[in-house]
Amino acid sequence: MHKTLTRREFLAIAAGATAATGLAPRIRNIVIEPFVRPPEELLPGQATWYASTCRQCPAGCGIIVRTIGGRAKKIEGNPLHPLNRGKLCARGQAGLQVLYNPDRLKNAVRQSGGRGSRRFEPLYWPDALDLLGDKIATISSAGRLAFFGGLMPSHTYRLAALLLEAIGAAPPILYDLQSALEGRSVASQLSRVFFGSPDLPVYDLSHSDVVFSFGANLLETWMSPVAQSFAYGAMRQGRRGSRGLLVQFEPRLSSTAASADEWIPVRPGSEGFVALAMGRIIVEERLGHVGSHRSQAVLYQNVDVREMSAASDLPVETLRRLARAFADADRAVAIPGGYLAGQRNGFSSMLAVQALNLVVAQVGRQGGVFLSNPEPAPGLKKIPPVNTFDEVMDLIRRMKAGEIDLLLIYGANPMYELPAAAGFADAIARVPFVVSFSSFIDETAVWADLILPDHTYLESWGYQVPSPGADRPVVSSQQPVVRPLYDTNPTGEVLLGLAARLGGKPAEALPWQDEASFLQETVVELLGSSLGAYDARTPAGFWALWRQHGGWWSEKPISREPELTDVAQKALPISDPLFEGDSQEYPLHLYPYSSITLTDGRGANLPWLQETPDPMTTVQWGMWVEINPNTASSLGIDDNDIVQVESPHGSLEAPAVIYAGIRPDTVAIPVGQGHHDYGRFAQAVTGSNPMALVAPVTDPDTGALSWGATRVRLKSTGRKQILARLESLDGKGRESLG
Amino acid sequence: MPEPDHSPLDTPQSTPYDERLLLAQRTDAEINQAVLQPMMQTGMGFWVLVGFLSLVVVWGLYAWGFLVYWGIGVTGKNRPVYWTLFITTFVFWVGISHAGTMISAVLRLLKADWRRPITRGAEAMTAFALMMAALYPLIHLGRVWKFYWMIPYPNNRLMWPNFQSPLMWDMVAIFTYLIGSSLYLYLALIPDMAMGRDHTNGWRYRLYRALALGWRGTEGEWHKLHRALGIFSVAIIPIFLSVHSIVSWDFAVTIQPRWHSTIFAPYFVIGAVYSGLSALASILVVVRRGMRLQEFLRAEHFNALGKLVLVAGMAWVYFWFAGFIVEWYGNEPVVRELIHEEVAGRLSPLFYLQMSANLIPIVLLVFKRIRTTPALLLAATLLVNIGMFTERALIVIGSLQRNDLPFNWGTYRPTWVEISIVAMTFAGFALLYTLFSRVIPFVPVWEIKEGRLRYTVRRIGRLLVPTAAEID
Amino acid sequence: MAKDANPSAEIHRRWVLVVDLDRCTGCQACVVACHAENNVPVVGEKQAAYGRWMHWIIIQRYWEGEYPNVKARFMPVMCQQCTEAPCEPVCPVFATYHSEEGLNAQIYNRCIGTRFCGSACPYKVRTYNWFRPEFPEPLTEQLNPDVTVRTRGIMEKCTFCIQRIRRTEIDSQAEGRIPADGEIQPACVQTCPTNTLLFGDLNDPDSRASQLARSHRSFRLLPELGTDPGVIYLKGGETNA
Amino acid sequence: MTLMALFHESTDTAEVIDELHNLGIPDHQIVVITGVPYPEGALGRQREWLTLPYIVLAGAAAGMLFGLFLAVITPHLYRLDVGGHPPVGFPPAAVIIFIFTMMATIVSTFLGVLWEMNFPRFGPAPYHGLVTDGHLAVIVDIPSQLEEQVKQMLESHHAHHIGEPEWMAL
Amino acid sequence: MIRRLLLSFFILILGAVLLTRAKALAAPRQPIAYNHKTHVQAGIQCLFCHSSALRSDIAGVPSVQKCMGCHTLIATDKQAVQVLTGYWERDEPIPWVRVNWQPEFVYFSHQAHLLAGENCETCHGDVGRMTVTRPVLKMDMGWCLDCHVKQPENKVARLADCLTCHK
Repeated sequence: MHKTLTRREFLAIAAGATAATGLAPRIRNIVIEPFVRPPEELLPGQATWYASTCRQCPAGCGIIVRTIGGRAKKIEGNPLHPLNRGKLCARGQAGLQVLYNPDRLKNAVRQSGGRGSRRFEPLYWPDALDLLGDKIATISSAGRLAFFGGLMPSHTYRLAALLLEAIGAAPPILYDLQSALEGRSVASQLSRVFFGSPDLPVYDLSHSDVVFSFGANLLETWMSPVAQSFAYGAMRQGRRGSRGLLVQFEPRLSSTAASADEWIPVRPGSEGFVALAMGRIIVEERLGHVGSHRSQAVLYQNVDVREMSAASDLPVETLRRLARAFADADRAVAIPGGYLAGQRNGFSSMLAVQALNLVVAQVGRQGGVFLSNPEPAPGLKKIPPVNTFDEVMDLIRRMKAGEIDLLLIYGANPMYELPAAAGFADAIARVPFVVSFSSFIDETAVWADLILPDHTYLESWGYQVPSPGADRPVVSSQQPVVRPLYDTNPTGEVLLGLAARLGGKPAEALPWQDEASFLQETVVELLGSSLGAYDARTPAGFWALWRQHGGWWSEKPISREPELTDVAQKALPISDPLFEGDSQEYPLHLYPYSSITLTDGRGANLPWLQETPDPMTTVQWGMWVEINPNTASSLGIDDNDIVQVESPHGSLEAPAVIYAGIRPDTVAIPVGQGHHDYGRFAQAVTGSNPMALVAPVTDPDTGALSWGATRVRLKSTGRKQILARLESLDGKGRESLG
Repeated sequence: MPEPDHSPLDTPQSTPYDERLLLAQRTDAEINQAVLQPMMQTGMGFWVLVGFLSLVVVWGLYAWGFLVYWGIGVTGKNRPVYWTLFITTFVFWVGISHAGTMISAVLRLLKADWRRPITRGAEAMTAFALMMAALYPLIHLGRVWKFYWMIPYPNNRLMWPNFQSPLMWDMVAIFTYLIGSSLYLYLALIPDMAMGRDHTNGWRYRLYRALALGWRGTEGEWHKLHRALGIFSVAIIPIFLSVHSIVSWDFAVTIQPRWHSTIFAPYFVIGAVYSGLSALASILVVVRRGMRLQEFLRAEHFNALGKLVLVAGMAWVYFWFAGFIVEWYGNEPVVRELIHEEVAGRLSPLFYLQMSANLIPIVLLVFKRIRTTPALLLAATLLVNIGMFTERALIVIGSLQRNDLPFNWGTYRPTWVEISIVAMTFAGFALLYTLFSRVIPFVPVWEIKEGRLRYTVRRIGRLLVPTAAEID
Repeated sequence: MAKDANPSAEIHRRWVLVVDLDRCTGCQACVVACHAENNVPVVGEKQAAYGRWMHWIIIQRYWEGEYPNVKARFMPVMCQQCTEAPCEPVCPVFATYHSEEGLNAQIYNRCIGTRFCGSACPYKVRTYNWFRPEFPEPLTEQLNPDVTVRTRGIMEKCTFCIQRIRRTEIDSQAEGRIPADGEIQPACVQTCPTNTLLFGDLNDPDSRASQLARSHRSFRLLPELGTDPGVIYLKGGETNA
Repeated sequence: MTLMALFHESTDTAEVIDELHNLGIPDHQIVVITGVPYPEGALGRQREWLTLPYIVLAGAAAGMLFGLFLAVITPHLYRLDVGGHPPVGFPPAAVIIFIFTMMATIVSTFLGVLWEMNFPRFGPAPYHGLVTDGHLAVIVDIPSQLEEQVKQMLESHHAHHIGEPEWMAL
Repeated sequence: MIRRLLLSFFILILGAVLLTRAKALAAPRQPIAYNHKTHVQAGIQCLFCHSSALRSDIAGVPSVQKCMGCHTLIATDKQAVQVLTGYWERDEPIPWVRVNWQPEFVYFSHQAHLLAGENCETCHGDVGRMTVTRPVLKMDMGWCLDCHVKQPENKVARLADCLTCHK
């Protein structure tokens, strides 16, 4: 052997062996690093659960977060929480990707290349605060400072409000697209008029036998979808031997309508008429078995059923059938919201629908309508109802007129969420200094001089008084479940820091040295409350329980009976819908609806939500126009054809989805896509924002945005775009081949 | 290079009988040279061909590397079309491989003498086609680096392959068939290697000498060789039947509509024979010209081969129809859907291509003139294989596009990777065959000589009739 | 702890998932929950459009009728965990087999990616890793340590959240008891807002699952195939008796 | 001593062999080498007994046993149930056993025949290059006193290249 | 020539095999020359430091704090302990190198095994006698199964089930 094989050769071969088997002669080193100081309650390799609050939408569901080795791994519903009872929706589940999003801002930044340059330079937090502090100190009058808020947790709002008050500025203007699409402001004004309180109504689905939902997507995104879905499940199969009925009045077959037993494709803007006609029929024909209807007759004195039926193109028989079904039920409830609130006659329509509950005496009755509970303690305020669009327009006017020197934006993305025609883009350009608190570089943050990124909700303290909330007083608590990933700063802290810098009144108004102490102080107000599901002797003990439970809520349901105002004595108003755009030129109604995954576009930067298919069209990662088959064929449009949608105020292009469940005179577009900024995942999608089409018109009664009152026309571009559908188009619309 | 001949070959009628015994006037030495010479002299064209084929192969290997590195995603596969061109081509190659044994084993048993000059060509085809086929089970694996888990070897995990899986049957069956056909090829080759050894020098001498294993040609050796070949031809026939049956069971044992069929095994086997024989005919026509073997591969061979193809073709039609009629009457929803897709739907171009490409040759081959005109025979048989490839594509890819839940239907577009890899195997096959034809005597010299021994020309009335001696 | 401190060892379970179609609203919560729990990768628009999405559970939507009398119905479809699973016998390396608890198991690191099971599955609920999964930093932090991250060339599918079953069993074993009915919840069941999904032991006659399985509304998907699925659907639109 | 002679004609060869027999030279001292297989007995020699068939049968049996092991034993070494099938089902077992039987048959045939011919054998052996050109060679061991006689006999039967066989490395 | 090839092939395989074995059971280089032997002889139980073994999948490596619990006073003159103190003062975690490990597709729970009555030595060998800790067993699937199939009848089916250890 030594003859045939020299030593060098041997080594060569041996080396070959190591290479061949991938075993370079280095020791394997998988490093395990123990804690220096182990946090209590943490066991290596064992999951620790922290209770907190979901902030993906205003509903404020309770969550528990599974963390392992200090990293959040899974979000689940908080089983103790009376609102969502351990359940969670798609958006809530996706919360992890807000925390771990690769496009998060990692520290405070200033736009070095000037606004819109998208060139950012990191900023040392104290400097950032000084900068902002000086700005506030130097504005000539507090009136020249505006705070634009969107989805705000209650405590942040409270701190902001206190600070603004202290420096004599106006309270935050609240507006976000989701609320507009839900018709929140209309709903709360309805409550004010109807029940004499701005608190939103809660509908007791789980106990009702017949639910008439007028435009409210209560199983998707409307108000508190998880709670409503939970109740829906109970309504369907929760009670032995009986099964609740759901009828959806909506121009489009939403997934709520798909879950309903009957879908009434009512003409846009005429939902109110349907309600009025039904009410009239009930009182006329003395349908049902509850109460005497004479008292209500006055409501419908000048309602003519034929007119109504003509206006809503629903045959009188249908109306009568529905009216009977509604009246005959032991417990029926009618729910107004969503699309009809987005009409220029939205308020009167909502009123008409709410009146139905009155007619069948379901106000404040099991299975009927209640009012959401007020905050359980003076300190724990729920944030006031969102502002109307008119107020927003007024702000925009002032910005344009150069009456605003400093604009603070928190939790809102007005550049994206307002109708393009509202002119926020030019308005913001006129404001000398804009500060955004967004954790992401969204369309609005791009126009800010300074971005002070907030913690994501899994990293921060806080509380949320859910609105409309559950069947009992609830406060959801929020606590950090992980150490902050980056050098971000909770806005609450920033506000406290500002107050300290400004000194004087602000400093007195906001005396707390940090958020936690502020919260502890506030929360303790609940200590010793008779209602509580738990109580403690000491504030410290209460604080611990408050964090463990993920909030505070009353042990038993407390349903708050609304007392009626004199609205019940007057005839209900009948107002015709008005539409933007000539019906000849623009033959179709536009229905921009809130996507079940992306809501108003907030979810667009989360890959999970982008990949999740839309339940009805089964489209993932995309945006589209839903067209009725007949309309489509008359225009020569086929699936995946890119069509141009034009309104008097703008136009956009999107692939068509031939959609059996929509009125021939209506086209629907999901909101949420078409981001120019807001991270790689949001920008990856070729889509556009339907708000480009929407006319900035309002309902004269409420001043709310009439986002459903725009007419459009379609044009085929001859180009195609293959949408990523779950469903195979070859097998489309065929369950069994039989 | 020989001059092209599109004129029909002289058919037995038109020529005196001694022409069929042309070899009779040759000495063994001359026959040896006639076979060896073409192997020695390789023209420019040959090297161009080899170069081109090698290029395609190299490109294909690159594509395979690309596939392994990035993942199966670089092919056009998707859900639910999990199997596509790779499996199609796999089935195709296994099919091609069936002609070899068909010719050499079956015909040897039947003592069909016309087989003699073409047996080796056929066996070589079998071996190479199988080598190509054997690549696909590896290529289509998602994690090819774990392929050895399919090999039954003792291991501390106590884990053995799942012998209930048709893929395992596949693997062993193909392996067996590959071994069988290569050994068969080699065994019959030994005496010719000795011949080559005696008439060459240089590397060829060394090669032939090694392969001849010291063959001298003593009576005993001949005798044993005959016995071995006899056993082989009996043993290999059940293998060749089982192999394609098993391939068909890859599909038939699932409950995928259109795959789940009892007739699949025989249907696949006959299809294999059909395409295999056609491929053999095409190859013979080409090689005959490429290597100037006009003397050995003569009219009667193509004539007889053509007849075989014809018969196989008709049998194929029969089996296809037997399957189709049942599916058509059964009228099960998905199957109905698939049939509609083929007859009138998106698959119809492929379907009609398949049917015409499989039926037209049958009509053509009825005519002796076509059977015996190389160019026409080539055209007809190539058509058959286009048809058979399409048929496999329709069975594998077409069926997978539909299933019991319309929501899950799908479509498929091939990518450059798949096409390159498929092309690689075709080029690889051609390359192996080309090189083989230059190294190994393409016609089995000793068998021809043996055949020559048995014939005399006997006069019956006005005719001279070749007569075979009744010896074994 | 005593050596035989495994009370659940003797019990012979058959895990089933009950899907009450009358409750399902197609809200997709289960889909995202599954992604989060099982490290299911996101493939992006281009791949998804080519049918390469990897959801373990999808909500199929079927149309009935024409406008205006059109209805749409939802049908969550995940691995049916067939007892007579067509996907199992065809795997050459036993990467998929039937566990004694009635689960159609998929052992990722044993899979060599022949995709035979995918072709054999009549429900087409198996998904394949066509490429390496991508988790741009720091999205890797969200990965569940109890579930393998599958690399390219591996077939995967719904496992009824085997890791959650295992976890609950070990924890209850530590407390020397057997998991109660409904204590084990796959991620989709846990999150389902309408309680459409329910998980339980079919062999336990008293479990909610087996009770519902006996309901007149219950049916299985593609029963004619005789696969005896472990997913039991309850017909919609009917009152429960 | 050993003589080698080449012939053109098989008939001559046959006669020569008979003559040699008459001269009392036993069969096993005569070797006939041909480039073409001549039918049995064409050269008037009885044929020897072959063990090949038995080798093949033995091989087949071994293969069958191996197949049995794989199809019937291994599933029990690590019991995994698939598709509600029993660990060992007849159809798959049949396929596997069959194939391995056939594989072994083929391989043992090949090896068997090589063994019978005790190949490979490259060493020098009496041989002539003309054999593959159609000549028949007869190699015969004879007692030296018969040499002249045999040579004449061979010539009388148109033999050529008569003489000591050259030992060629094969 | 042929001999040479065969030889190199043989060496290749041999080298590969040896390296695998060697590497599988090699003692990794640790940031601190920690000595199990002395600690065990001092009468410290495994579970004192690897405290979560009974309650969690992972046995866990003690926190620096825990180490300092004793070593603020004990053996402070030892060089290794000074290194430890260094980490503590710099408030840094100690980058220990894994000794025994399972691939990421394997689910292994210390808790489950201890509850089933196994003890540390079964798998980790007599660590109490090791000055430098090294793996004593090649913890591969065969080894796991070996023990699992030896368990009481009624448990084997479950313990030999792939899903018990594969995740």
